[in-house]
Amino acid sequence: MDDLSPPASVPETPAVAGHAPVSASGEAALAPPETGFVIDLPHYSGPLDLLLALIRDEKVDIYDIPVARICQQFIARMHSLKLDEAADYLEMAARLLRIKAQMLLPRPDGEEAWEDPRAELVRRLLEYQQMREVVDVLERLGEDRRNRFARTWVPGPLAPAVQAPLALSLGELLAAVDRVLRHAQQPQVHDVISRPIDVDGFIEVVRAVIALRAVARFRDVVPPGAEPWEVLSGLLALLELARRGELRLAQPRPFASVEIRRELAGEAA
Amino acid sequence: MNSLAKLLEAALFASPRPITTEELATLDAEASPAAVQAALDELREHYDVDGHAVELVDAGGGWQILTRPEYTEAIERAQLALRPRRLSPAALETLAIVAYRQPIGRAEIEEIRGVDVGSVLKSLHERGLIDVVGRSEALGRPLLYGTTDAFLEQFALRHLEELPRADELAVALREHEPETLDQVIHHDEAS
Amino acid sequence: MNSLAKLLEAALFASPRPITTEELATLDAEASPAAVQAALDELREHYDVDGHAVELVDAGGGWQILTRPEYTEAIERAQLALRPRRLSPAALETLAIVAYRQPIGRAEIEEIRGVDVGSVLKSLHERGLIDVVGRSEALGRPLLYGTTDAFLEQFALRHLEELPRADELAVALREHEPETLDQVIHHDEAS
Repeated sequence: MDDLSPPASVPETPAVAGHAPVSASGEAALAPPETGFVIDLPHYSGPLDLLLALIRDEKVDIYDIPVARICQQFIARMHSLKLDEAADYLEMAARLLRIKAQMLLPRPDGEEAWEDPRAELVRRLLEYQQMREVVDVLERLGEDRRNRFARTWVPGPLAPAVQAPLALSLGELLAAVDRVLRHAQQPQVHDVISRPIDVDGFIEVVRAVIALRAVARFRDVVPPGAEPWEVLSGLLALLELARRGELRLAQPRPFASVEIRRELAGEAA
Repeated sequence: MNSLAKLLEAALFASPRPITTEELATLDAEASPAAVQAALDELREHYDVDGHAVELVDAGGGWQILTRPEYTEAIERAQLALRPRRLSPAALETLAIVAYRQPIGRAEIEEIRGVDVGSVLKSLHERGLIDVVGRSEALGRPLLYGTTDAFLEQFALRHLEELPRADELAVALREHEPETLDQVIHHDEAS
Repeated sequence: MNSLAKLLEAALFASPRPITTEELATLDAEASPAAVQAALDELREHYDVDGHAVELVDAGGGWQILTRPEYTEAIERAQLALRPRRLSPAALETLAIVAYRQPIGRAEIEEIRGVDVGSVLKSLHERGLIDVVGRSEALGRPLLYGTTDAFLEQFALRHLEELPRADELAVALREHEPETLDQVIHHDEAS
C-alpha cells in the first residue's frame, strides 16, 4: 500500500527518532476504498508527529523552537494535507498560536521569574520522541518475530489440547463481585418532585397579557427558559381560556407562531 | 540437508494442515517433481537416522511432521501438569456478573463492565465455566449465558444457591478482602 | 541427542505456545534443572549445526521452535502459511506507551500521543495485546490497561524488562519532574 508510505519530505535523521515506513495497518479505517477518490493519506500519526517532522525539516533546535515560523509551517501543512477539520491538529495549531502570543509579551525584568511559554510543548515533544524510539524497537522486534512461524497445528491424537487447570478460589470470585459492585455504573436515579401545574395562575397571566396587546404570542405568556411545568401551565391556561371563549388561537401559516387574540365577544362582555 | 529439504521442513512446520507433494513443489519453481520427492526422502531419513522425536508422515492427504507416538503420553501428562492458569481480572469480573445475573446477555454485561467482553466470554466458554442457556426475547434475540457444572465444581459448590447472597457478600468479602483483591488485580492474566 | 533432549523436542513441537523451563522440567520428574538446561542447549545446537530450517528460541515467556526468517517469503508466496498483519503506527505508538507506563488509562495515553486513542485501544484489546488490569482511583474511575502474554509473544520478548529502559533511550527523560526539563534545556544551552 504505497499510499501509506511517508511523504518524501520526511527524511530520516538520527537526531529525531521515528518514521519507519510502516505500510499495511491494523486499522480498517486507513484502508482506501476499492474504487473512487483515494486521498494521499498523511503519514503523521498525530499533531506531535507532524510537529516533530517540521522541526526536523526546518533543522531547528527542539529546545529553542522558532514558534512563529513553525506555527506558520504547521498550519500550511495542515491545509495541504486537508487536516483543517481534524480536532487534534486544530488544537495544536491553537496551542502554537497561544505560545506565539505569549512569546510576544514583554518579559519581566526579574532574572529567573520568566518561564518559557514553550517549556510544556518541549516536554511533550521530548516525551513523544522518546516514545517514537520505543516504537522503533517494537517495530524491529515485531518484524523479526513476524518473519518466523510457530507450529500452529496440534497433531491429531493430542487434540483437543488439554486446558491447564484453573487456580481460582471462591474468594477471588467474590472479590470480583465486590469490584463489579463498586465500579459498575450506578443507575441514574432521578428524584421526581411533583410540581403542581398552576393553570389558574397562568390564566391571570394570559388575561393580563391580552389586556395589553391586541396580538400576543406564546412567548409573551411563557418566557424563554421557562421550566416544563410553566410551559404546561401556560399551554393549559391558553386552551382553557379559548374554550371559555375569552380568546382565539390562530396559526396563520404552518409552523408560524400561534397568535393569541382577544375574542371580540369576550371583550364586549 | 540440502536447501530444498530445508525449505520443505520450514513449510511443513509452519503449515496448519498437511501439504501435498504438488503444493510443496510450488515452493520452488525450479525444483522438479523428482527433486521434491528426493528432498522429502532426505528429510524423512534425517529425522529417522538422527533420532529426532518427530517424523515425516504421509497421511490424510499430504505430508506432515508429527511427534512420534512414544512421546504422546509424556506430552499429555505434561499438558496436565502445566502450571495452573489464573483468570484475568476482566474474566473474573465477567464470570462474577454471569454467576449473579444469569441468564444474562452480552450487552447487559458490557453495560455493567463498561468494556467489550466478546473475547472474555469466548475464553470463559472455552474453559467451560459458562455456556449458552437460551436466547433473550429482546430485539435481535441475543444469546443468554449462564454458569456450568464445571463452574460449580471449580468453587466446590453443590448448587448456585450456595453462592453468598447479596446481603451476605459484605461479610464474605471482609474475610477475603485486603490481600486477595490486591493479588487479583496485580497478578498476570491468563484469560 | 539424548533421550531428555528428544522428549523436550516432542513437547516443544506439540505446543503452539512457548513453554517455560519449569514447565519442561515437569516432563521428566527425575531430570534436574541443570539437565533440562543442558538438553535445551543440545537441542538448540543440533538445530543450528545440522542446518535445520527451524531453531529453538527463548522468547515470549518461554522456549519455542520457530522457522528461520529466510524461508518466510517462499512459504507465504505458496500460501502455506500467512504472517500476521502488521500493526499500524498508531497502534504501535499506543502499545509502546502502555508497555512503558502500565497500568495506564486512556486519558494519559491521549495526553502523550496528542490524539484520540479510543478505537486503537479497542483494536489492541481485540487482538489480545492489551487487557484491562484495573481501575484508577481518579475521578470517574477510568479503566487501566496493561500488556498481555500475547504481547510478549508477538514481539519475542521474554519479559518487559527486555525493552530498553527509559534512561537507555537516546532521548532520556526523567519522569514527571517539571524541573527536569528546565535542567535539560539549560544544560543543553550551556553545552
